[in-house]
Order: sequence, then structure tokens, then C-alpha cells
Amino acid sequence: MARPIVPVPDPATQPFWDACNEGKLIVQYCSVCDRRQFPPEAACRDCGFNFHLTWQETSGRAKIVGYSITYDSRLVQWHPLQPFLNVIVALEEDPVINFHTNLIDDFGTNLSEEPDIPIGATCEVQFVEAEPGRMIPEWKLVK
Amino acid sequence: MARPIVPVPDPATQPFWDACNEGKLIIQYCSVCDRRQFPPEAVCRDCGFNFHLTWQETSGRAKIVGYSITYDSRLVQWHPLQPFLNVIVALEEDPVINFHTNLIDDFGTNLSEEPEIPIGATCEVQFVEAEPGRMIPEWKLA
Amino acid sequence: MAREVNWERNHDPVGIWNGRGKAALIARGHSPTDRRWDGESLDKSLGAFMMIAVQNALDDAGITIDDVDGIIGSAGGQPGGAPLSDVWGPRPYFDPPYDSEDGLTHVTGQWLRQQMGFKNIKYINNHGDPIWNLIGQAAQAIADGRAETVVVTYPNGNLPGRYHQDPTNEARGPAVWPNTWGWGLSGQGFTFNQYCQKYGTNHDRMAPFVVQERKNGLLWEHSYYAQHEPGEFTEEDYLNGRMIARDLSIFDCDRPVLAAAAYIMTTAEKAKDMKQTPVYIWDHTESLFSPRSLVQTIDDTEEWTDIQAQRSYNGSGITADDIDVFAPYDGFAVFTQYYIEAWGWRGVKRGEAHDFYAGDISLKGPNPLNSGGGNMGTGRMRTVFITDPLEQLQNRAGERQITGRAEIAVSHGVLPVRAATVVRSTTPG
Amino acid sequence: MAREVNWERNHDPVGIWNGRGKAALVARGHSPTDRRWDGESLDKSLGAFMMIAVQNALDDAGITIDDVDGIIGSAGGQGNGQPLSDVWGPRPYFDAPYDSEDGLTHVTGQWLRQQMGFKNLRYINNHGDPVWNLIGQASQAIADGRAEVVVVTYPNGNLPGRYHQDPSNQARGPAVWPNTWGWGLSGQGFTFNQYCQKYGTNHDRMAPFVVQERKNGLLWEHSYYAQHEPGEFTEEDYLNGRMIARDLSIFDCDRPVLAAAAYVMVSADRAKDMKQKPVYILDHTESQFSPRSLVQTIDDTEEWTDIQAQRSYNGSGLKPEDIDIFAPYDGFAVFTQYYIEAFGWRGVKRGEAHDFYAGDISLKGPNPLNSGGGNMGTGRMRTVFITDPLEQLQGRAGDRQVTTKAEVAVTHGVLPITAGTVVMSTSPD
Amino acid sequence: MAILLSFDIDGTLELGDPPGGVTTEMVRKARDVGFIIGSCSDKPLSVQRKIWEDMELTPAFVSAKHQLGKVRRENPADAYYHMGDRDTDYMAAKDNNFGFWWAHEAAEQPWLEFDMNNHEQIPITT
Repeated sequence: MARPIVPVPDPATQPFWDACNEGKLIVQYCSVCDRRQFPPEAACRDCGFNFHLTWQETSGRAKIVGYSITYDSRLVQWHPLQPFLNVIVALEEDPVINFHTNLIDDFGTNLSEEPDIPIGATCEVQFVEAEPGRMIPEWKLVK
Repeated sequence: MARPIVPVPDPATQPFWDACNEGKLIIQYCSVCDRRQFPPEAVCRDCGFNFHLTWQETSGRAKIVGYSITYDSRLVQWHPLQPFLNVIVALEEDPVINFHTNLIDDFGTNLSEEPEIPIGATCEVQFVEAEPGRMIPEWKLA
Repeated sequence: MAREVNWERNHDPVGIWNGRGKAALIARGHSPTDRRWDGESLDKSLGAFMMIAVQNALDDAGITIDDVDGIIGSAGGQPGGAPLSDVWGPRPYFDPPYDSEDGLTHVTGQWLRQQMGFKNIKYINNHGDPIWNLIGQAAQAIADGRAETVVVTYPNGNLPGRYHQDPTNEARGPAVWPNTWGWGLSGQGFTFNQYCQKYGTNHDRMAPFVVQERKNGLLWEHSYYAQHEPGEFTEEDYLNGRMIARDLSIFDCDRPVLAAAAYIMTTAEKAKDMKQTPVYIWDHTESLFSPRSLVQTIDDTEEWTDIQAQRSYNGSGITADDIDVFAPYDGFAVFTQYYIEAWGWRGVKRGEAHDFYAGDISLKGPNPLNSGGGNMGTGRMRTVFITDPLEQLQNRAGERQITGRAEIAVSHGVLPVRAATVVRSTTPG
Repeated sequence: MAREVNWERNHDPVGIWNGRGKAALVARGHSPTDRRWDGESLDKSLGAFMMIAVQNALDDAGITIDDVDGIIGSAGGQGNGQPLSDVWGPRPYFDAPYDSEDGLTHVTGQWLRQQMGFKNLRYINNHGDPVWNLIGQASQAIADGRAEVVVVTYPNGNLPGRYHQDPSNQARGPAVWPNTWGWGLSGQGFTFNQYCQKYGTNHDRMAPFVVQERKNGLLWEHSYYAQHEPGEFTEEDYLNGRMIARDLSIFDCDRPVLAAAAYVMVSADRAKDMKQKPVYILDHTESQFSPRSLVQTIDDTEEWTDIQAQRSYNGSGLKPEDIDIFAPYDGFAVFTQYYIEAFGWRGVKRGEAHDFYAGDISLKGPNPLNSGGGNMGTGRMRTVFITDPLEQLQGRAGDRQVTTKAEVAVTHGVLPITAGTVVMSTSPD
Repeated sequence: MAILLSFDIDGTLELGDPPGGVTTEMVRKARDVGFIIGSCSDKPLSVQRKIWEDMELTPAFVSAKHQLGKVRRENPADAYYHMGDRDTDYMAAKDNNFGFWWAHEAAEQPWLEFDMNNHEQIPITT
């Protein structure tokens, strides 16, 4: 399924997107600070250096912590899909780390006035094709 | 005369180097701050915006305000020319504005132990070819 | 006159401000408030409006241009002097002085100096943040002796067309994260969604707050609504608001407008000679944070607002009980609850703001929250957060004058992630 | 533990520091001093040397690692933690813990924590500037209550090969200006040339100063010269120095070395329990400037150093005659005159420094300038500017102990354009 | 036959901010010809009512822009049209099976072309 807007990698984010293409969700990890970091930055935000910053694969499992629904976006490309669901999930092994998702099971479906978004429910990462050769992470509920 | 190191223009400095190629020495001028600026920057350092920043041609006349002579440079490409003269000139109409030059009349000549550099003397800008198609400003005594 | 940096009080422990009571806010001046610029009428440009506001402020203070030795502003109204709205270029500019963005979407102090003929300026800074920070910056400059009589300028532009619309189908740099998943205002919607989860409340419970702000705003002559849309705004209107990004409806988002405001601030000494009663700056503090991961959570929000509220209390030495006039920012309306709870105004604790809204927050009651109407009641002017507390403390708020004591005011804005607080008093302290 | 910013005292008027006397420097520790790293011996790496220095400092204070709750340093010794020297990469790294630049050309607090087993750290900052700023930063952190017992780390690396050699025949970005005309150290040569023009002096008149610094440096056991080149340095040596960039000879440029130093700083309260006498920090101030045009002129230089000297006097409340121990930076030797004249130490006015050098600046005389020997006398260690004043005020400078009163010390560095000044005293008041 | 015309205000009616090309006179004429008229706008309902007062007209309905569906349910008609100047107007019309004119098209009064006696002729979708 093509996406309205596709991400363009830059040097700091290239490894993240490359891993998505291989079906892996990775985040940065600073070994001397014992700290995960997302989104990717040039240096660890704690020690301020990249000396000990590596990429670490995650479980991909995350919990829904909240949501929004967009009815009138400033992003013109998304207008045809309105209203659409916006969900934030927090990584199971480190809830400080959070991600955007559209919950692919519900993506693009008609959203009722009071959608039933199961806060706290566990999701698994899936990778969907934003455009040919460019996978992005989305989460779906673990049944 | 080819130069050991040639400048590579970037967006902020391109107009300066283009003007050099046309035989003009230009610097930035902010009309609301009434202030000249060199080297070129993205914004006026006083008001902080580029709204009123234009390029202004200078007289090219400048006075020698001091010098140094390099015997052992960290710039490897300049080693064959050592020792060489480094002069700073300040623009006649606005002495806050200063430039590097090598004083082309003396450039590359053997520098005596006590060179006679006429501090305060007036110089005129000349443009010399650093590489084909790339002129840079140098000053010579008027 | 290179631009000054590092004037902020953002390093804990800030301690009681050593400039306390040295600077006084005296007067305010406003331009008309329009919805947007028509792209043609130069007499209604942002620059023209800024000049009107400056002249009104000078007249209000009873001084002339020659008395002014400093201009402090944000040329575009946002941090670093960037514009709130889009820029005019690449459309063609006009004859001088409208031959650049300066005067159209920005107004610098240098431009004002040229156009209005200021002669005695020794301090200009165009790179301020939103208005709360500007008041702090001016107070600091005066306390530090950089200038004695400062005009604070706040130009706030809006061009034709809907702004901030982004037509691209590629996302680059920091925009990669929100845009790929279609996040826009939904970020604030999410944080509010977490707030509602955490405290068992919902969007509709904000209705009394927004309705009250609209009421208050209609009593402020400079409000966009007072000038252009004077009808009553009811709870029915609010509850039927069109959703933009759940749970932010169109009535939780401030309406962009074109307006300028100016303030006169001076030393405690000079304040005695001015036409209006001085209102002294007791403290200013500033803050800048960043989320722990990608999206600002309710935990981030509460931590940041707690830090800044504490910083302001430490810097001013006041307690929650001392605050008579409280003006926490509201543009988006969902911000205000975070601020009220962080400051604990009227004893409101975390999670209690919506209960507080359900009580008496009327203008003439005991808890006249945002007596000027905030952005919801005036449009995205932001300046009501400075003007209304000033007028309350000067006892010249007219119909908006609150019935309780009005001796100490706290104004706070703009975002939880980046904010400033100003504490003012009728006495130098 | 995100890194702290905005701790500097760089905004005039700074006022008397409210942390005055709250923090004390108590102990110092040094590694051996080598000329450079051989690229192989991991027991002589910068990281290994840093650990030696930290342990020596702890021993000197009579405390253990478990007493320490803060580490403040510049991982590479320069502004924002950048390295003084080149980096090791892209050459292959070694086994852990030498599997990155950390430990080879930088040493972070986090690396030290892992290697040395610090357990009780609650504050780390690796992004300090040169050592003056680090002492200021640590004293501010202690005064602000962020930590009680801080180790200040200053690793100073030097790799094989001549560093900073640039082989390129193209110049880009800011390098366009100096490189196109062959300017390198000649920038400092030019400023000195202007100084000589302005005051009618010349390079050779610096001889007594540099010779005296070399003498003093030989008396400091950690000096590169004391350890590796203990011969006498004479006026004849100086006057025959090979010119690098007129008028800077090789003996006006500090020799890059490999060395690490650590300091223990504590709250005034904790200072009482330490093995050494506390030396209290009365003030720290910082500054950052930029030239009016392309090249730093003597006018720029005198303006900047005047501002910073005045800032330091305002911050400490001292006058020049209060300064017993004065340690102005010298790496290049031509800097020192600007600083002496700006601070007006021993009544020296603008243009008089070389006359002052011609008088008695001996260690045991009335004007023991840079009693530790500065960089000229010790190598590019920089830490003598902290260690020697500390030892003088503690009365344990041994052969270097001055004969004058040693109660108040001022140490200042690094460049005219970016500097920090620290004022220390035997008394907290 | 009954045809409902829903007017957006800002950017559509001349009393809107910004003013649109549809004059009060055009609205009055539509009412006189027999259309069911009202407004669907982002403006508060009370403000919409005030604007109708200023036009000296009585609307059959005023509504928030996203509640066109409710307008349809509460106002029986043979055909429904909305007009406005934004994507959001177009989408609201489409979602609720209203015909739609952009504001500049509406200023040409296309509804006057309708043969009110022959509803087969009247297109329902754009």
C-alpha cells in the first residue's frame, strides 16, 4: 500500500530505514550511558558523544499509550485519507521510547465517533511498503 | 601565477568571488544598520537579518595595518614559497574592514631579516589568477 | 550594537532576581486587528500596524520617540525573530520601505528607527522569542543598565491563504517522523488524550473554560472577535466544534490574525514621570526542554511545566496564594490545564483543572482565569497576556476589571517545551 | 543526566557571584607527561594517564572513588569537549575499552566511571572548555547543589606525527580566508606586530619573560621539560629561536604533549574533611567574542581582554592589588602581555608589559609572574595554571613557593577571543 | 421540488472574512426562487445566526461545517448542494452526498440554471 508521504533518509537516519527494509526495528544505544535513543541523533544526548553509540535491535513489541484522530491535516497529501487514526506506542522493553503508528489493522477505515482504541494493548511491529523499496514500521494489535 | 591554495566559493561567498572575476572588490552592506561587513555572512551581524543586506563595491584602496612572515606553515601547499609575506590591509573608507594579502609586488621574493613594510601606506586592489577562471584580490602599493 | 545573548534566567537555582523592581511596565499600544493582510494595502501592512501600535504606546505613556533609547522585539513574533506566518517572498516586493520582508512579515527595530525617526536608540534586539520572553528580556536590559526606556514590539502577521499547509509527498529531516505517519496537530491531541486517560476527563469538560474566555475577550476592544465577530459563543457552539485532530476542535485552536502591539518599559526611576501607574517586574524566567523520545508525553509535559513553575516561584519568591491575576497561555486551549496545575493556582492540583473550569471562573467571580480572554477569546494575538494583567494592575481594565485584589500578576507562555514566565506587581517589592 | 548548559557567568553586569566561597579546590593529581603516544602502549594511552591522574588526585585529597558524586571535564581538552590534537581514526581501534576515540584521544566521564568503578555519580559533563572554564563549571555545579564532591578531568592528548598539517590545495568554508593567502599562525603574528607598532616594542623584549617561565617550569615536577629536557634555557636560546610566523618563534609556541590532570573540588562543608587545605573559589567568569571584520586586530584584542578583566573584577569584587598569584595564559607567549595589561597586575598599563618583563619577575622576587612556568615552561599542559596557584595558596609549592603573600590567585585563559577567569582564595570570604 | 443550498461563509459569502464572491443579493434571490437556504461554516452557530440577521434573511438551518449529514437528516429535500472554498468543504459535501460548487463557481449562481420542475435534470454529484 503506497503511503501519502514517504520518508527521505539522511545520514543520521539511514541505518534505521535500511533496517526497516530488512524487517528489523532498531534504535540507538549508548553503552557507557546504558541508554536507548529514538529518534536517531548524531550523538548520545546524555554523554554528548557518538563513541559508544551503536544500533540495537528491539523486540518490536510495544504498548498503545494514546491516540489522536486527524480530521483536517496541514499535510495536504493526507487529506484524501481523512479522518485517519494516529496512535503512539511505547517500546515494551523501554517505555521511554515511543513511535508514531497508524495501527495498520484500522488504517483508512471509517472511524466512528467514539473509536475503541485499547490503551495499554500490546502491538507488534510490521513493515509496510511506503513506496517501492522503502519499508516503514507500523504496529498491529497482537491477537 | 597559480596559487598554492585556491578558494572554493559557497553560497554565502559566491557573489564576492564572482565580483573578483569581474575586477571588483565588493563587501556586504546593511542599509538599516549602515554597516559594512566582511567576510560575508548569511545575515547582518548587527540586526541579525538579511532583509537589508546588499553588496557594495568598495574603492579597493586600503592601508597596510600590520604584517607577519610565515617560515613554517601548517599549510603544506605553501611550504615551497616559504618564507612568504602576510600583510593585513584595512579598507580606506572603513578601516574596520580588513583583508589578507601577500602584497603582490613582494610576493615570493626573498624576505630579508628586517623587511621594510611601510605601515600606513596606501595600496590598491589588483586581481590575480589563483587558477584559470578564479581571480582573487591582492594589494599593491599605490 | 551586536545582538545580546545569554540574558535568560534559565539556570537553576535561579535565586531571587537581582533586577527585581528595577524595571516597570508602563503603557501599551495596539494596532487594529485584522484577520489577514490583503497583499495590497500598505497602510494595513504589518509594518504600518507596528508603527500605529508604537505610537499608541508612546501616547499612552505620555512620552515621545526621543525619550526612547531601546527597542526589543521579535521581528516575526516567534523564537529567533522568525515569523509566525508564511513569508511574502518569492512574490515581488513593493517600493521602499516595503522592498523586503521587513515591514511585511517581520518588523525589525532598525526598520522602525528609520520609518519613525527614533534618534536616541542605544540598544536594539530583534531576535526575541514570543512576547513573555520579550518582556523578560526588556526587564533584564533595563535592570542591567543597557537602556532606560524601551519599546517592546510584537508584530504578528498573517498573509492571504491558509498557512502552514504542506503539499509535499516526501518528508525530510525532522519532518520525517511526524509526516510519514500523518502527524500534525495530532501531537498535541495525543498529549491531551494521555491527560484525559490519566485523570478520567474528556474534551467536552473544557467547554466552560473556552466559553468564559470568549466572553472575556469580547470585552477587550483589541480582540479579533470584538472587532470582527462580536456574537456570543455558547457551550453549544463549543460542543459542536469541528474536530481538527482529536481532541482538538477548531475552537481549541487559536485563529491566526494580523495585529501588532507595543509596550513601554522603563526604569523604576523614570517610571515616576510617566502618565500611567508603573507595574514593576519582579521576575522573569525562561525554559527550553526536549522530549525524552519522539513524542511529547504527558509525563514530559508535567515535568517541564513543574520545573518552570518552580523556577518562577523561586525567582520571584511568591507563592501560589500571592497570584491575583493569572494568565496562562491557551493557544491551544489544551495547554492551559497543564499550566494551572503546575502553578497550583487557587489550589488546583494535577488532574483537577477541568473540575476547576466547572466551578466559578467568571470575570467577576473569585477565580477570574485569563481575564483578558486569552487567545481563544481574542485571536492568536498573544499580547492580551501582557496587556490585560497590566491593565488589571493599573486598575484600568474597564469592564474587564476583576472584583478581587489585583496586585500581583503572573503571565506564562508559550509552549510546555519552551516557555517564559513574567511576574509583575503594583509595588517594586 | 542530560548535559547542563548556560552555567557560564558571561552576561554583564555579572555582579558578585552568589556562589562565592561555596566551593573549594582541594587536591590535584597528574599523570606522567610524555611528548606523544606511540600508538601501541595502552598503559600510556590518554585514558590510562587520565586514570592515573584521577587516582593521584583522590589520594591527594584523602578520599576514595565512592566519595565522588560528580565528574566535570572536557573529553578532548578543548571547547565543547573537542580534542586538542588529531583523532586516532580512521586507524583501527583496539580491544575494549579502547574500541573508540574514548580512551585514546578523548576521555569521557562515562568511560572513567566504567573503567574506574565510580558508583555514586549524579552529575557528569564532558563538554567543558579548557581547564579554566572547567574549574568555573565545577564550582558553579557545587554552589548550585548539583554535586558535592567533583573530580575535574583534563585529558590532553598528542598523537604521533605533526598535527594540524593541512595538505589540501583547496580551501572551503571559513578556511577560504586564511588559507588562500597562506595565513596560519601569522594571524597571531599580525596582532603582535600591531602591538609592537602601537607601543614601540619588539619580539626580543619578550626574552626575560620566556626565560623566567622556563626556569619556573623546571621546578615543577610534572613539566615536560623537567621530565624530558631539564637543561637550562637561556636568553641566547630565545633570541636565536627559529621563526615560525613572524614574530612568533618556536620558543613562543607551546610544545604539544600527552598528559592528564585531575582536580578534586568539594563544597565548603565537605572541604573540612579533606587531607589538604581548601582553596575557595571566589568567582568564575567566561567570555566569547568575534572579530569586527576578518582578522583579529590589536583593537579587538584589547577590547576583549578589557571586558573580561573587568568582568572578573566585578564578579569577585577584587582590585589588582589584591592579586598575589597571577597566572595569565601564555600558549602563545604573545598572549600574556595582553592579559597582564588588561588586568593591570602590579600596575602594568597598556603597552608596559615588556618593560615589566625587563624588571624583576623572578620567582622569589616581588612579581612572581606565572610561578608555575606556564605552557612555555611546562609544555602545552595548561594544567599548571590551576595546579601552581592551588599549591601556592596551600603553601606547598616547594621550590616554587613564592616569597610574597599567597592568599589570592587569579588564573586566566585560554584565548583573547574565548576565555575563562577563576579567582581563588585561602579564605571563603 | 425541494433543493437545499448550504453556503459556507468565510471565503464564500461577501460578508465572510475573507469576503467571497457570493453576494447577499444572490442569496436573497435563491431564497426568492424557492431554494432551501442556510449556512454550514466553521463559525460558531451564534455568529452564523448574526450574519443572517445582518443579511436580513431567515435561514432554514445553520450548522457546523462537519455536520452536513445532520443538515440532510433534519431538512428533507430532493437535492442537496454545498458550496465553499476549502478542501474541507469539498470533502464534507462528498462524504454526505451533497453536490458541490467551489466558491468561485457559486458566484456564477449555477442554481439559477436548474429547471425546478424537472429534477431529473439536476445533477446531484459534481
